[in-house]
Amino acid sequence: MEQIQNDSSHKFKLQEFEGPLDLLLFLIRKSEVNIYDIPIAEIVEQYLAYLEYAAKKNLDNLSEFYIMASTLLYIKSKMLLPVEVNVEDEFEDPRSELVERLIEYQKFKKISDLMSVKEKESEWIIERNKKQRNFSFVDDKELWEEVDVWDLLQTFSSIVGNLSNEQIIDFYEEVSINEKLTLMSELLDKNNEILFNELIINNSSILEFVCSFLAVLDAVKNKIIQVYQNKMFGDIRIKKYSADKLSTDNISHENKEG
Amino acid sequence: MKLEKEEALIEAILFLESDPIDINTIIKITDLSKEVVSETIKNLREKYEDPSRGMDLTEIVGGYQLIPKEELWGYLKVRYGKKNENRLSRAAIETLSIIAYSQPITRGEVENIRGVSADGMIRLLLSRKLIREVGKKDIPGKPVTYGTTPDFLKLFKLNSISDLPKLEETDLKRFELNG
Amino acid sequence: MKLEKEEALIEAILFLESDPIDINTIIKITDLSKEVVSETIKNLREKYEDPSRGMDLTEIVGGYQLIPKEELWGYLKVRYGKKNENRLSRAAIETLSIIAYSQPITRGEVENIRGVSADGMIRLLLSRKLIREVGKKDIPGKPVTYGTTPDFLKLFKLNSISDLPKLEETDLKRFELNG
Repeated sequence: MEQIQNDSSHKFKLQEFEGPLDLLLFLIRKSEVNIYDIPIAEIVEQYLAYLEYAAKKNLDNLSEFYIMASTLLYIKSKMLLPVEVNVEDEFEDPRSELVERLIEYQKFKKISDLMSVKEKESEWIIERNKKQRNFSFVDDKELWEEVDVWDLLQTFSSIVGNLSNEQIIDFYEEVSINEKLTLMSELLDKNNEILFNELIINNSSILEFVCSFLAVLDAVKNKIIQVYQNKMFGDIRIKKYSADKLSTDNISHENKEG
Repeated sequence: MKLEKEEALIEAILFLESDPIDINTIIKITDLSKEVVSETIKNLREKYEDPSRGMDLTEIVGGYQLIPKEELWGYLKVRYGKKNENRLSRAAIETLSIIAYSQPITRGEVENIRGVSADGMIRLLLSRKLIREVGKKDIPGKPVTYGTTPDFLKLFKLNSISDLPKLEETDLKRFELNG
Repeated sequence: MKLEKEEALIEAILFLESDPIDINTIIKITDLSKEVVSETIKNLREKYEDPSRGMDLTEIVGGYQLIPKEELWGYLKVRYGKKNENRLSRAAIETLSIIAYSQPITRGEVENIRGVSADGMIRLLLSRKLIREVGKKDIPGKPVTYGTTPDFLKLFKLNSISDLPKLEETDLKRFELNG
C-alpha cells in the first residue's frame, strides 16, 4: 500500500477515498476542526497537496476531485472578501452548503457501515442441493393400485420372452426353490411355527416336494430357520432361527451339511 | 445424553440433503463419533414420529432421508409431484415383477435381467414398502437379496405369494420347447 | 388450538420449498384459513427456536423459509457452502445504501450525495438486480428514478424495506470528529 506524507505530516493511503467528500471528511477529522467552522484555507492546502500527489501517480477519475477543489477555492475567496453586513439579511456563510453535504454524506457513510456488516453475513451462502428432490408423490399408492396382478405377469412374461434361451434356463431353474423360500418366510411372518406340508401347494407335483425340501435345507444352512421333527416320519415343524438355545423338549435336526 | 447441538446439526444436514445420506458421510461432516450420530439419529427419528411433524426420518438404502409424511401427500402432490406422469413408470413395474417372480433376488440379478441399473427402482420400491431385504446371497460379497412384502400382497389382493399367476400357459411352453 | 395436522402440513411445505414461500401460496396449498396458517407458522417458528432444532423459520422477502441456523454454518460450509465471490465494493455499498434509504432517487441525486459519478455503480447494481428503475421524476428531463429489488432484500436478509437498519436519531444530526 502506497503512502504519502503531506504538509501536516498526516499519513493516508491512496485510493481509500470514495470521492472528494470522503477525502474532505478525512482531512477535517484529522485536523480536528469544527465542521461548522472549517478553516478553509488550511483544508484547501491539504486537499490540493493530496490532489497534486494523486495526479503524479496518474490516478484515474480525478475530475470530481478537481471540481471540489474549485468549489473549495471559490469558498476560500468568498471568505476573504469583506462581508457587507446587512442587518436585515441573514448572514450566509459561504461554507454552509458544503457543510450540509458533508453531514449528509457522513450519514450515508454510517449507514453503509451498517449495510456492510449485513452484507458480510452473506459472504457464505448455505444452499440446498437444488436438483429435483427424490420424492415421487406421483408414484403414489393410487398409481400402484391401478396395476393388477396380471400386469405383473404380463410384464414378467415379456421380460422372460426377451431373454436368451440360456438365460431362461438359469433363471427358470431357480424360480421354484426361491418361490418356496419366499413362501416360507411369508408364512413365518404370520405364524410362529409352520409345518413343512404348508409349503406344498400342489400335492401332485414331485418338483414341489423337492423344491420345498431344498428350500428348507437352504434356509437352515443360512440360519434363517430351525426345524424339528417330534416323531419319526412326522411333519417337519419350521420356526424362525433364533440364536437362543433350543428348548430341550425339541430335538434339533439342524443339518449344516444340507 | 442430551445431544442438543448434535441433534440440531444433523437435522440441518438432513434438511440440506436431497438424497439419502449415509451415516459415514454424516460422521465426516459433523466430526462426531459413530455412537453419537446413531444415538442422535434415533432421537431425531422418534421426535419426527410425532403427528405434529411434517416429515419422517426414514432409513432407506443408501442412508437417511427426511420424507414428507405419507398422509400429507394428498396436499403436496399438486405442487411438488412430478407433472405429466400419472402412470407408473414401466421401469417400476418391470422391476417389481422381476422381484416378485424371482425372489429372493439380488440387485445384480435384477440388473442382469433388465440390463440397466436397478438402484433407483429398488430404492423406490423399498420406500413404497413393496419389497424388502430378505437375506443375503451365499456368494462372494454376500449381496442383499430382496423379496416382496405383506404390503405387496395386500396391494395385489393376494393371500400368499403362491397365488401369483403362473407363467405356465404362455412361457412355460417356450421354456419346454427350447429346454 | 392444537393444530397438529396443520403444523405437520406446513412444516412439510416449508421443507419442500427451497425459496421463501408467501402465506397466500401456503393458504392455497393447504386450503386453510389465513388465521390458522398464521397461527401455525407462529407456533412452528417458536418450536424451531429450540436449540435442538437445526433450522430457523425466517421471514424474508415477504415469505417464509427454513434456513439452517447460523451457529451451525461452520460445520455445513464445507459441503453446502458457496462462497459469495461477488461481494460488493465499498463504493457499491455506499451507492446502494443511498438508493435504499432515499428511494425513489435519480442518478443525479445519488451523485450529489456521494460527490462522484454514479453511472458505473448504478449500472453494476442494475446488473446484479439489486436495484431497478421504478419511475421517472417529474422535473425537467424526466430522469429515471431507482429503487431496490426483492433480490436486495434477500441479499441483506430483510423482510421488507422497513427493516433496514436504522441510525440512532443523534447520529443523524451530529457530526463526529472520530466517526
